[in-house]
Amino acid sequence: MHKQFQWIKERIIEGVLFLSALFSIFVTIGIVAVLFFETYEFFKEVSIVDFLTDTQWTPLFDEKHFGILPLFAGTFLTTIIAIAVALPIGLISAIYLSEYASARFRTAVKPALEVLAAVPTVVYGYFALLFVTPILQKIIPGLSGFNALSPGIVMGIMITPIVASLSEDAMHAVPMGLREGAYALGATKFQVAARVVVPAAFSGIAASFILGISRAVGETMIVAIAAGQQPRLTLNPLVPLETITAYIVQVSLGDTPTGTIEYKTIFAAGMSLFVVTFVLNIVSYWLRKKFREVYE
Amino acid sequence: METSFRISKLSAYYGPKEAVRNVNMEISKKSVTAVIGPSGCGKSTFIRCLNRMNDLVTGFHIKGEILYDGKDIYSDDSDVIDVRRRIGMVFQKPNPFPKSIYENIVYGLRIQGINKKDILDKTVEESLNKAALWEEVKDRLHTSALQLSGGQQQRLCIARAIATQPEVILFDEPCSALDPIATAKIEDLITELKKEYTVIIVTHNMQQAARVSEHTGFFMLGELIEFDTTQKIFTTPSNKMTEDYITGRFG
Amino acid sequence: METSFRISKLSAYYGPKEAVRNVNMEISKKSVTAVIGPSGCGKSTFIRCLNRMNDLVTGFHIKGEILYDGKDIYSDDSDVIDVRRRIGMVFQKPNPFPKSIYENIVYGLRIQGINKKDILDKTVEESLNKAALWEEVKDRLHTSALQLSGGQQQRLCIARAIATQPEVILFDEPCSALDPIATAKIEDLITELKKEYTVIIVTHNMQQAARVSEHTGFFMLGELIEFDTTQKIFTTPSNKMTEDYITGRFG
Amino acid sequence: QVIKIDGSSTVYPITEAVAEEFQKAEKGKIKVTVGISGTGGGFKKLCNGETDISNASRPIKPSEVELCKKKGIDYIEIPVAYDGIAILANPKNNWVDYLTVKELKKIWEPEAQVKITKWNQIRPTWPDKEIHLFGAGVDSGTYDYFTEAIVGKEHSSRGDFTSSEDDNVLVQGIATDSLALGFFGVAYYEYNKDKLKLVPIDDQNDSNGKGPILPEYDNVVKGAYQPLSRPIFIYVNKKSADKPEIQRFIDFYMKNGGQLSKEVGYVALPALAYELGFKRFEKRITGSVFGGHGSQVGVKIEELLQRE
Amino acid sequence: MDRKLLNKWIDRAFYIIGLSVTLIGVVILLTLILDIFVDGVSRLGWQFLTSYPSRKPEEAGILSAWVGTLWIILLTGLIAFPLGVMAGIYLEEYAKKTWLSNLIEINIANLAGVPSIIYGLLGLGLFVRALAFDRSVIAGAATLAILVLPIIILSTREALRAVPFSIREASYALGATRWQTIQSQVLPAAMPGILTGTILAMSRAIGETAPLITIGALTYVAFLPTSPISSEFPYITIQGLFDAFSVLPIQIFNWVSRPQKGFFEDAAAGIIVLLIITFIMNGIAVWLRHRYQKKVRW
Ligand SMILES: Nc1ncnc2c1ncn2[C@@H]1O[C@H](COP(=O)(O)OP(=O)(O)OP(=O)(O)O)[C@@H](O)[C@H]1O
Ligand SMILES: Nc1ncnc2c1ncn2[C@@H]1O[C@H](COP(=O)(O)OP(=O)(O)OP(=O)(O)O)[C@@H](O)[C@H]1O
Ligand SMILES: [Mg+2]
Ligand SMILES: [Mg+2]
Repeated sequence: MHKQFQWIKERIIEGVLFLSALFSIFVTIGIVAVLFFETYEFFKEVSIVDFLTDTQWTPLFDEKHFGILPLFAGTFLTTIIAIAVALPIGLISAIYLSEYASARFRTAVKPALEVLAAVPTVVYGYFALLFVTPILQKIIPGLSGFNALSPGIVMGIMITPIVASLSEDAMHAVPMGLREGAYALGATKFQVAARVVVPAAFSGIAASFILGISRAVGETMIVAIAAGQQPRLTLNPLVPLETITAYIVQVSLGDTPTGTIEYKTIFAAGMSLFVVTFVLNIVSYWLRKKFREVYE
Repeated sequence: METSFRISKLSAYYGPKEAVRNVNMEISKKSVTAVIGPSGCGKSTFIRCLNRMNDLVTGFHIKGEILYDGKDIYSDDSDVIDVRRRIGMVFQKPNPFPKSIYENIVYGLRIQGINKKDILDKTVEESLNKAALWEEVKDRLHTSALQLSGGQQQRLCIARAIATQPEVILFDEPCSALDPIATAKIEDLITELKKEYTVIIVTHNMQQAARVSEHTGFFMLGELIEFDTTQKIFTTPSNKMTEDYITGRFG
Repeated sequence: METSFRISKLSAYYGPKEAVRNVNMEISKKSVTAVIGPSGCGKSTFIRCLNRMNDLVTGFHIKGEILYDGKDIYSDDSDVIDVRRRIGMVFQKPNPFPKSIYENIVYGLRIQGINKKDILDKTVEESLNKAALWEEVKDRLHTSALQLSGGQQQRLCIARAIATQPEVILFDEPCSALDPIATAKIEDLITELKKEYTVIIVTHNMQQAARVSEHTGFFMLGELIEFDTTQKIFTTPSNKMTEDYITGRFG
Repeated sequence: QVIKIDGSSTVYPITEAVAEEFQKAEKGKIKVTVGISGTGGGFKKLCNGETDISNASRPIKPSEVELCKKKGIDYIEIPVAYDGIAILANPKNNWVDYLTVKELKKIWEPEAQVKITKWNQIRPTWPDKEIHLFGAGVDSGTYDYFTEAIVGKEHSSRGDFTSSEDDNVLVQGIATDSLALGFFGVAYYEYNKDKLKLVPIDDQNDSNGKGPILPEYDNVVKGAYQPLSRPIFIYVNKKSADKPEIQRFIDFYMKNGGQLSKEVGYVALPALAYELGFKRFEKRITGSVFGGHGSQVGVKIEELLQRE
Repeated sequence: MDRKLLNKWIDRAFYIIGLSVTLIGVVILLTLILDIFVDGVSRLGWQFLTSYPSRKPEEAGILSAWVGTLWIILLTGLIAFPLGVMAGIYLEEYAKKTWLSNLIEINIANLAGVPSIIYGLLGLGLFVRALAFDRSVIAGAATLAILVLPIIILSTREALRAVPFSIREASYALGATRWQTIQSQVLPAAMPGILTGTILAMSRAIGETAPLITIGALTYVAFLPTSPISSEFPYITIQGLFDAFSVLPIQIFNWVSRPQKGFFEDAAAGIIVLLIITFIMNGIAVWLRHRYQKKVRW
């Protein structure tokens, strides 16, 4: 009787857990459904070829062009800058905290880093515009007041704690025995970290990178404030540009009449962003699977 | 015989807890020294002092002095990396890196900047041969070391330690996960090694100590009760406790 | 003597890799059966089939049949939880839970819904006593089990397995991390246990097999080469390979 | 009892001020919430029946009229203040004395893109230096109205200027760039006078004031600051209008809106306009006086209201 | 010999680089906070915490905003934490390699990368409109909960994966069921990691502006959600879930885009309060982590 009960309990728990996991599928269906309807309407009016190949994005102007490329370029550029800042700094900090720092230092610094992630991004936006941009302008003459560089760097600073903290967790979980094995061969701390701990913690580190990158792709307020709002097909980080997300808030907050083609652009833009992150994530998912090293 | 380690008044602490107390000992070069004693008596702690492995444990500290080749390995100008490179170690629990068998072996060389393929290949074969593992793994050198059985893993760790040709090799119960055949091979290997290297081996197997070592130290409750030639320890120990332990009379 | 396990045509696979091949064996109740053989021969794999421990390894599957008390433990209506509760296990590497010593021991009871403090206290003391660990840890029952030495940890695991009073206890090289004194105690304990329990022990120590077991099975390369009374195996083995192994002649 | 208001960020400060005073006057018995989701977003919510009142920085447009009709929502349009659009330069700029509407058009029309890049292209006497343009976000009512008033067609302008929905960002941009020229809501000038230089505008139509004119209170009210001042509105859901709390709120708004809009940096309508507005509400006159076609330039609000 | 020196030099250099890089992060944080502090400290005070928003910067306060933030964050945690941990457990401990579990896994990895603003669009379409929650506390919390859910799931899985398999073996061998093993051994051992991930996720949620703007969180709210504890029977009410709310980031965002200087100070003071809430949250988490951790290092 007790066993019967236990069996049923186990099944129920498994069922509930399964439903929780399945819930994520519903979320995705929800997102796709919400985006799809308006996007469908959008593509009734705008050819998908124009959308993908036109090099201008001017839906809010009188002469309308619906080429998503400039927005992609903006997103791509700011993201690249952000991860160029965040990945090295995050990984180095993580290695330092996990392998070099004293336990006391780690327990003091880690929460401090985590607070960095909590500062509202609006604040970072103004930090980029009013603090970082003027400094950069002194270093780089001809840097426009709005540009990709400054918000890119600040975004990098913002996602660094995510990368650092999660990577540090993964490294912390690597068994002590592995480190001992390497130290006993005369490895320096750095060699232990770089050649044993980091590879052993690779899956966790990769996960933190992916989270960081996707945050950069999806970051909105910083670029909306500090990058300017000029869709531009360029990879020059010194001029104003616009990202997909910045465009979406711009219209969400703006005066565009609902139901018009201009309004539907945000769903088309949102859908493209979704598709791109989807593809990116699937690629990184497989990469992660491939490189993952299991240890006990 | 030349002296390798000269240990004086060594005490070792985990925070406030004393794990090794006031040990004095002299270890000869190119010989095998065994360390025996009941579980928890501080054997591992002691041997890990010799290559400063315990530096990694927070709160750990020692008192006393350990001279290696006449130099204090705990002095400020002693280089811990160098100490560990010259004094290799094999652990109680096998700890292969989550990499291929090949990469496990060559790790010690790579960190010294040696990357020539022919040298590495040669080292891998030699070390695995010495560790009596070559035959079993030669077809799968590039598969993960984690798929080996416990015994195979331990032999791999031994091969890894040999690969860098240290001056001293510390073994912390290297055979506790091995079957008798592999154990015999390792014992042969140790006998072979002492021609060139100084070997210190912690073991719970008294027969093993008797078979391979020239000198034996008997530890109990953190203290070195008796240290003498193996022959003397196993035939005419001067201390009652040693005798009781050897003959399996106490515990 | 009554039969506990009746194993027929058992083969075990890790994915495509065959680790145990076509084993037939009958294990008696309330006796000690030893499994010996060189490293990597499939001893662990075999013993882990007996309590379906390998169910946890993805890609693992068996062919053949294992009857316990006349019932196929791999049949659909067999309850794996129940199988494991009745067939306890102690592993090669000590694996204490990252909890206090006390909580380690009583875990098996707690999951059965037993939470009465006096029963738990009693069980803890009894089990630790049987595992020859009580004296060493009785003052620190509520400190973390991870702070014990390797040998102490393994004895804790044995105590933990005993605490739930299973019908069978599987030991996978339980003494490989223990010193001779503790080993002797465990051996005594095993002899004690067989009055009530069926014991199956994997060991690389042939003396141990000879000392504690009634029956011994010799494995090589996944196959059961010979299975007979311990006396017969160690005095007049019928298979040449067994003899060579016993006498330390091959490898 | 909650009055739900949403819509334009331009109208927000006024409605917020009214809501604040109203709740004080009602001693918290009636709750008011005000959101910012843009004029477009506000209309969407109003037409969905999600809000009682919508703030709008421009009159309702055809697609929104359609939407409301589909959902069976009628609305009452009430103007609440003027928003002047200021033309600004950096204080270091010592050559710009005024700009004519024609010159502004030359600078901002789509054809100017890439071509008009130097100050001396506007007036030969001005220096041969680059001109850096800043403007309100292209999705704002300010931009809508500016293009309509200057270029003659809504959303028709060059694209190579720096825009932001957040006028503080523009203030920052113009204040640090000596070659800057830009436009945004006059309220932002009011609070940043020390950092900016206000440029008078001459529409070369003497009937509403001669010569260059600054967007000062009197000029806007008189209709002299043309064509760069526009009325801003609230739209009330007709169904909500029957609720007593909404009636009290609108009554309060019309009585105090003028004073409060001045306080938050806008230009109040003439007193008559508020009276007429309240009458419209009382009579439940629905629809837009602009015929549902969006912004019109140069209209006097009282005249429009009296048409009914 | 050269090589040895080089290695040592690299090691030293890395120590310094690592320390300075880590400190740079801290220094930037401090600069940012100091800058904000200087701007906002004059506005901080009892009046600021207990007043509703106002058109006059010196009278404005953040009462509705901080209470709203607290509501939202608690509710988000209540929804997302159990759901995320349960999903993580399922995927790591139960799921067999089927197409469905693969799909779920890829899907979650993907959701973690979906920009927050898209969750805003979803929240608007699903919670505000379809489920007619309107712009209530529950709509906001549900939106943020699904936003942080994937992060919690992912960090739960990472933390579970770090628990050695031998611990599970030990438990199963004692006849524990899968759930017992998870509940009493695996989960406690993984808890520090799970909590770290959750805190990071919640820290993210607390400062999130864009999705709440999209679902139309309100800016001017001069009242609080109904308290869950009431003086009348049955003493507990969930009415508050359906009340309108504002949150700190939205209030801050509104203030920084106002022309008056005074609102900049209000915004800075609001940020300080937001940071303090985060500090407290992190403090609780560090304490929890500490309680669980007990020197678990295998
Ligand atoms: N990291 C540590 N922190 C605190 N105490 C420790 C630590 N490691 C070991 N000890 C304690 O120090 C004493 C000596 O331990 P040590 O591991 O050196 O024993 P040992 O002789 O190697 O035992 P075994 O044969 O079981 O491996 C034991 O009482 C042990 O509990
Ligand atoms: N999880 C696994 N996946 C794949 N192969 C495995 C796995 N576990 C063990 N093996 C292989 O199966 C064979 C038998 O391994 P097993 O661990 O049973 O040997 P053993 O007799 O217990 O050895 P030892 O005495 O070293 O513990 C070995 O060749 C080993 O490499
Ligand atoms: Mg030891
Ligand atoms: Mg085994």
